[in-house]
Amino acid sequence: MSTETSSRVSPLDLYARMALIRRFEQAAYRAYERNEIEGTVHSSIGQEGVAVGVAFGLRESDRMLSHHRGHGHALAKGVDPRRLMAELFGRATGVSSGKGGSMHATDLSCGFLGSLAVVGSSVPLAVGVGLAARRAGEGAVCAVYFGDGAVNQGIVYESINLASIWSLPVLFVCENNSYAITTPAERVTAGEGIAARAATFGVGTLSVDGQDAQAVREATERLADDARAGRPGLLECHTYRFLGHSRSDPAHGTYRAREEVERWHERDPLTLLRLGAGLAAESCEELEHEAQTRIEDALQFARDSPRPSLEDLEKDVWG
Amino acid sequence: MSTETSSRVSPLDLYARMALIRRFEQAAYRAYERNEIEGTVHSSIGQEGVAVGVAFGLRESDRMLSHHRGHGHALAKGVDPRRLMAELFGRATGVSSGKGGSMHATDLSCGFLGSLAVVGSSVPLAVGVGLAARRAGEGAVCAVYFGDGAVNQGIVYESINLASIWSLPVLFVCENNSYAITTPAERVTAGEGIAARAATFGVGTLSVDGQDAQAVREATERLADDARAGRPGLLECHTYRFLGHSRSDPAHGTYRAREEVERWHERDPLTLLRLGAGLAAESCEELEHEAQTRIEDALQFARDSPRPSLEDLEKDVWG
Amino acid sequence: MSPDSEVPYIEAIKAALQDAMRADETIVLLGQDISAGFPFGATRGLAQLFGEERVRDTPISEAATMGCGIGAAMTGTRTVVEVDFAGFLLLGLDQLVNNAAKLRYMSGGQLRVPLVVRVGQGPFGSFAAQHSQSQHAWLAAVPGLALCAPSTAQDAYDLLRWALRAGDPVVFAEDMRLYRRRGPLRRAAREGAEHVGESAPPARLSALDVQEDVPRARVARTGRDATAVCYGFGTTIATQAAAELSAQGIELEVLDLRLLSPLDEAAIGESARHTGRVLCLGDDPLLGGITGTLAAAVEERAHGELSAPVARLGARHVPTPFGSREAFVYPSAESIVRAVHRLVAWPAPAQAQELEIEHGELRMAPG
Amino acid sequence: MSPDSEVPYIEAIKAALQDAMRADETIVLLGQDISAGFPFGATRGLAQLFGEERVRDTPISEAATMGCGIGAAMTGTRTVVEVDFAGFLLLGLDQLVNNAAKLRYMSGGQLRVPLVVRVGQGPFGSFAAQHSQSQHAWLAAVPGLALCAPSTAQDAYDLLRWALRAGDPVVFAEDMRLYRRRGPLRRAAREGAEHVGESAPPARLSALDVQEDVPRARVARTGRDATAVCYGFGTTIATQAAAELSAQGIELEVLDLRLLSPLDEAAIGESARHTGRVLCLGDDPLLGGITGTLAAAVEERAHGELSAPVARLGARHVPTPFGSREAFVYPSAESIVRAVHRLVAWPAPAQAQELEIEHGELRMAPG
Ligand SMILES: Cc1ncc(C[n+]2csc(CCOP(=O)(O)OP(=O)(O)O)c2C)c(N)n1
Ligand SMILES: Cc1ncc(C[n+]2csc(CCOP(=O)(O)OP(=O)(O)O)c2C)c(N)n1
Ligand SMILES: [Mg+2]
Ligand SMILES: [Mg+2]
Repeated sequence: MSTETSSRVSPLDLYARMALIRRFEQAAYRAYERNEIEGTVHSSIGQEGVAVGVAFGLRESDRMLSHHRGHGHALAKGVDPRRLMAELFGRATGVSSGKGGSMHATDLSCGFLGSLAVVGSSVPLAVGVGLAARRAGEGAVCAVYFGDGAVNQGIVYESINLASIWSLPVLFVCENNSYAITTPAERVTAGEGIAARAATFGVGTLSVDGQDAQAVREATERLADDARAGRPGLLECHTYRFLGHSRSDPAHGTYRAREEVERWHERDPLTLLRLGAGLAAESCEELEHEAQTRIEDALQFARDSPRPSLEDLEKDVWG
Repeated sequence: MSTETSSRVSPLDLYARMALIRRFEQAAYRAYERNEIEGTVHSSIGQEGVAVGVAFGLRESDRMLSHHRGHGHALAKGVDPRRLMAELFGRATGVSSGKGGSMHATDLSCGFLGSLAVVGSSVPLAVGVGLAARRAGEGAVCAVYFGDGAVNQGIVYESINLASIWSLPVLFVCENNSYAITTPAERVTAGEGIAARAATFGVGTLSVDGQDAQAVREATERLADDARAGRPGLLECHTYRFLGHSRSDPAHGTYRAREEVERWHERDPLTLLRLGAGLAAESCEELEHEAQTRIEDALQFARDSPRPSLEDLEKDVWG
Repeated sequence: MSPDSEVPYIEAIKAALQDAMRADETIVLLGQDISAGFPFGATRGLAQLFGEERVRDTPISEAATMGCGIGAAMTGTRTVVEVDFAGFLLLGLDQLVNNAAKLRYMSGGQLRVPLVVRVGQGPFGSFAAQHSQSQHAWLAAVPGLALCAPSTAQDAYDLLRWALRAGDPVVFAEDMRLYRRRGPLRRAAREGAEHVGESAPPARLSALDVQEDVPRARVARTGRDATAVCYGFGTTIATQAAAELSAQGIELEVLDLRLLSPLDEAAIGESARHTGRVLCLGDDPLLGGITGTLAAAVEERAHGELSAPVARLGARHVPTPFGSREAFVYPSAESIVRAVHRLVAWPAPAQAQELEIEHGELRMAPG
Repeated sequence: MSPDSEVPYIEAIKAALQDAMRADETIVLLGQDISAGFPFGATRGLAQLFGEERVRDTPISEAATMGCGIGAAMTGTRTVVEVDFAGFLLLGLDQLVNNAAKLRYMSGGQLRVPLVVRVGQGPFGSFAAQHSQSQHAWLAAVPGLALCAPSTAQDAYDLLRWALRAGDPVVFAEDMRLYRRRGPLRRAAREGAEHVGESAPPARLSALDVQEDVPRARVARTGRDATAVCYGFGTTIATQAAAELSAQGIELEVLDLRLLSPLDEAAIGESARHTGRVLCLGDDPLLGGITGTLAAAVEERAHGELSAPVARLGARHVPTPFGSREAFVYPSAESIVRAVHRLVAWPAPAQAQELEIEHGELRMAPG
């Protein structure tokens, strides 16, 4: 058990961060609908338990890589919502100077190495980050997210194998929300699923309820400790995205039945934590209010920020 | 059980084909050492049990794809040794008109769809061949070979998954000779190996002694029947290459201990079959003599054949 | 659909798929979320029409999907693989380049791979660097592939029908900026009757001896003062620029290449000799991109008959930035107008001097 | 190694790796069978010197290996990924193009990826179409990558040392036909002291504003009658051709580019204006290949000062055939000699007429 983390994490901390993510995502989505945000916005509403559970199960010095649905991961790891929102708005004050956008936010200052848009492609990077950390004697773990859709990208298995033969401090996190855009996981994923698959590559695996932030955090701690000791691991979190994949598809009605969506709404990670940990309603409301204030501030910050100059756009290519 | 095949296959047939492959490989290797053959020659000496067991476990109408070490697979499937030798010699009479060489021999007339040189890259083709066969209602299986080295190419898992979700008539054959060039399989392959890995993708798997041609044939029949019925399978054959990877490495002394090589020589698939099936020494000698004659003829045919003309070299590109 | 209705480019693609699938029962579509028609609608409704056996949703396994398409195509099932964004094509590129393009050659002609790869090109939707890229030179440079880059709804239809009759692999590069643009569409009454325009006789186009009929380049707008050699979205902005220039008394000829491989160099030479001033347009970078090949073709086909150096306009040598800033990287109607002004003014004394000092002046990035 | 001994190109690469690994403890090598030095010996003995932690044999997982190299490089471990044959690079191309080349840009400069990818190029060893290809235009066209194509043992050493000090990704394209060729080699006495020749000041080379010093092109042989613009193995055969031509009284200048990205266009312009007749040499196809870019650069930098159209010599538009027939596809000293004869004879009356009939005459495939 990683006492460094568990001791300092209270359920209220978890709740506060989940509330922050929820408000951020809601605000971003609305801004996107108002065309204030260009490109696309992949919302993680409904999946906050995973983001917060994993981030709080890691040490601050640990690293993280994410994918196209990464706002929650970033915020949970400590990225400033103002600078993340500014990035979504494509502003020069954004974490990636407004050149990356929603799918390419990086903030080295808190170990959030970045999100990548090509499904599965951040996974091998984590292996290299683990290799560098091991060579530097840092004891830092690199956690990398991918979805149920990514489990059919071969590079995921190549990466798990590499981490396994080299005993690297890597934690593979599969955020299984049952769909890749419109495609149900079971229709395109044969056999026993990612955890069973990964186990045959010699890594430790756990499958947990992703709506239960505490369970995610505990599983993360266990696997991260093992990873630090040289046994990489894979954590599968069962969760659900409450909204559509992006703007173009509705939350339900086409590929997902209304009942299914409603069933999952009953398993909202914020509610589950509040009830499970017996948090006082007022405390939660207060935290939500705080989150709301921070996000409004973040929105204002983003709106007020300038876009990158044309000169900036030619910078940071090579040399 | 595929009675179509088992009934017509006698151990002498198996022996005859293995002897043909052995002589072919010996002759090719010598021609290569004499610089009569350009490029490279990957010898399958020691692995004839796999080639013949698989091919004789399939129906004639089944298809096959192979990789860089594919002469034995081709001959077992029925490719004419004269035209295969001519291909190795780069002659216009070769199966691929001399434009493909040792690593790219194709002979559609006997369902040998071809060998490919990029490790792992023929595997997804088999899935497509299976798809086309199923759509045509042909009931033909496509078998595809790859080595222990290829089991860490992600595309292999993508392909197994595809065949599995679509219930296609595909047989994946891993020819595990324990090394990829100088690299021992266990040093780069984590966990439980290809059969265990594949099983988690929902396909049927068998692991057999690749030196025992009859065992390979029986396992092939079982898995091919299943594949025809809609359950793809993976067959792992444990075998050994008696020579080096190609000309540049010796059979033993660098990455393989002499004792290891000698131990495997005791498990020569021809000897094992002769003893196991109680074949008469004279019959075997006769078959070997026959094979020798055919291969000498093949060599002569190759030597006497012209190279492709410069005009031929511009043909068959597009349109 | 009435013969003269205007339809979006993406609908023309769907119409071509639908008509071709009706005419040829072997055709199968492979891609992610294609039964839902996600994300641009090119395949919406086709699963209902032709069944899930022929419109197959794949896992996110671009490499194996491409390989599967090749294996099926080489054994009698003509396959269309859909790759939504250029960035994802890289995952299947080994299969496309090492297998699809080479199997016929390596097998001495035994294998044919009638595969069509539909792939989105160019920037679109502000999706940033990994989604947005242009790969025209890359794909044109692969012997064994043909490369279509249609610019209108009609061409999207006609060239896709043509690609779906070809015996060898065709990459169908769809500039995503065109998807919503409308144009007239006439569907083929019967197989083979689409309007590919003048078709080359079996001939030597570019470096390639081609046996099949190949659609030729097309003069999309005639002009006497300069030529824009272009394709795909470039044709749209060149045509816009031509209208603006025309109002200023400058007549820009717009030569729409339609295919980049085989390349109709004869048509390039003809138009270049006609106007004497040529601007080559591309969406990949000037360094290593397609405009180099186009400019070289102009020089080779019209040497001594040009009144100005060949100008090129390509993408800036940067990854695509996020957001609408992406427009900054690629040519636009405005940058074409500016470039043509300089071309037709050549050799205006001031500029001539400028060029003395700074060679390569007429090699332009946008803006 | 004595300063003036002649060593094979491949040994120079090994020397650079060895010296760089000594100078920079963070450097790690990744590749298949590299501890055994298979197949060409570039890493033979390095595992003994530096340990298996730094010389890591990988599984056959090109994509993840490239990704692993990127991840390590961006967090402080400078990585060299070895890819033996061009054909295998395609498997790691998504990682190289979408991640290595773009991470710095997409992260607003936070991430740097000091990755070196060593990759064999060109035909070699008669391994046929899947092994043998040339990817120079492809790689040059990727913003965010630099591309070295050294032609001598000394340059292999110097440019690799340079690449191993660069802050951003460098693809090191090794023409396999050079591996066994010998040349003098002087190793750097101390870090940074290698002889990269004249180095460009932070400047605008090609389309790119570069802050770091970048090695410039080099006149490998001076001449007054024509220029061969070349790189890698092209420099070898151009130099051979120059010797033969010199005996006939024709002096061919050989401009060795050394890097293709950033591209030293100033040097191209200078030599082109000096001789007035230019042959651009490449190993990728004329359609979409690097010779188009080179020829366009010549025109742009020397417009009005050329005495003949720019000629190009590239690969035939076919996959590489098996066996020694591969030579038929690529330029050779003989085809260069023939091309230069035609260049210097321009405009000989007979040929001028020929060109009237058949434009593009001076765009040549070998043979
Ligand atoms: C290689 C690649 N193919 C396709 C896409 C398009 N795409 C974006 S997100 C997505 C679905 C991903 O599903 P999953 O991994 O389950 O993550 P989720 O969206 O459910 O969080 C797809 C197919 C992509 N970005 N990259
Ligand atoms: C993608 C790719 N990477 C590397 C190589 C070089 N290579 C040729 S054969 C080989 C080893 C293959 O090992 P295995 O799959 O076990 O087959 P075996 O040679 O043992 O029959 C390698 C690495 C290749 N051909 N393709
Ligand atoms: Mg999902
Ligand atoms: Mg092996």
